[in-house]
Amino acid sequence: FPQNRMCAFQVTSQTKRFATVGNVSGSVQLCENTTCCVGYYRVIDGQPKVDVLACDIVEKSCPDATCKAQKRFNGRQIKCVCNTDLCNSNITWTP
Amino acid sequence: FPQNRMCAFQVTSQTKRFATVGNVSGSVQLCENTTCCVGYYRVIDGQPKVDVLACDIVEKSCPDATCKAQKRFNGRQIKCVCNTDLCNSNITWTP
Amino acid sequence: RGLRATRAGPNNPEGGNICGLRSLTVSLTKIVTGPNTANINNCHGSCAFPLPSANNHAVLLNSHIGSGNVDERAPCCVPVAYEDLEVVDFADYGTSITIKPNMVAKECGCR
Amino acid sequence: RGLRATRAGPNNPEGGNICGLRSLTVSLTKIVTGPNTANINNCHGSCAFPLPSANNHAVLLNSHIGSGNVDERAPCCVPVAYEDLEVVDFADYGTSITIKPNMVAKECGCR
Repeated sequence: FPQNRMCAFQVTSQTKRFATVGNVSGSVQLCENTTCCVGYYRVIDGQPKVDVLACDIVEKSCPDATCKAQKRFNGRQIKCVCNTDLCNSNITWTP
Repeated sequence: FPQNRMCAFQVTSQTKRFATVGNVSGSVQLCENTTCCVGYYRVIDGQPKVDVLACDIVEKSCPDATCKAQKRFNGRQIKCVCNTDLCNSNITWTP
Repeated sequence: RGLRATRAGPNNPEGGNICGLRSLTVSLTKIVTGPNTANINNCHGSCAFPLPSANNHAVLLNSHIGSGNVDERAPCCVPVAYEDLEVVDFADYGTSITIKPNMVAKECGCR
Repeated sequence: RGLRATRAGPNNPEGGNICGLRSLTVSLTKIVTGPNTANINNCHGSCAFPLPSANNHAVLLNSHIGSGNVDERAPCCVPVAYEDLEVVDFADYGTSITIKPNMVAKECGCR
């Protein structure tokens, strides 16, 4: 039978909602209803700083196996979405 | 000072709301907020039967001094609206 | 919180033509006993940017159409809040007095 | 109680063109972090008699226009019920997850 997706896990106080969509064990989350992992980062002084690593809630679609950066809000935020176990541990990013 | 309008008063159990818009004394009502009297009749076997005689609530406009019949619902109901004391005691009606 | 949408204001020169409430008196004699007429108002005016009283769906729709998707139905200026009207009516048992809901437009918006 | 208005039904041959919900996927990348796109739906179709999902104001308005007052704004097919959408957003303190209200059209009507 198909195993559940495993994603790297880390949240902020504003994004605790991500902890509710899969069992969390340390820095790993086992997803209940998605095959997508996500990463959301703030960009501070040109460097990405992790806000969220978790199972996906809102993205719904994740065609890529690795986590490729998509810039948002004029580059002040980046996100990535991917579809393999722990794929959100590393973000593919070009400043 | 201007006196309140006096209207003939009679209601059915479905139209008790008319009793709330002016003091009722027997078959006469003293209107609180209107200068219009109204009459609403059912037409049964060609004869008008009074449902309501009272101070006006919904009509708002009453250009005539006497209560002239206006047919409604294919002549099964008639109404009249007028602007003098007790003018709704008599309806001017042509079958 | 709503999406960003600049509102028409005193400094908006197009304020005269944007979506808003206008008086409209209609005859009620075919549907109720009284009153004979009522002012039910109507909404008129443009729903181009900046959208007055738009909600998130209308802002997204307007932006989508602005990106060249001109076949979509554009936001339309319609009533978004109503008042009831007390009327005299006629039922099997004779004359009645009732409250008809959503009879009078009270506020307009782009939807 | 509503005013009398015949509804479109299985026996109404114009049922294919009357006001109703249609799927519409739009890009959200300019306004939120995620999702990139969403199906927000849109309302399309005729609001001629018989008016689908009309309220008392729209029935009166349609009747008034039908009596020859063609300068009035006619009833328009618009969303009358919405669903919210959960999105990821960006605030001063960083990433947030929020519920945006009235993002997805759920039901259409003539207004």
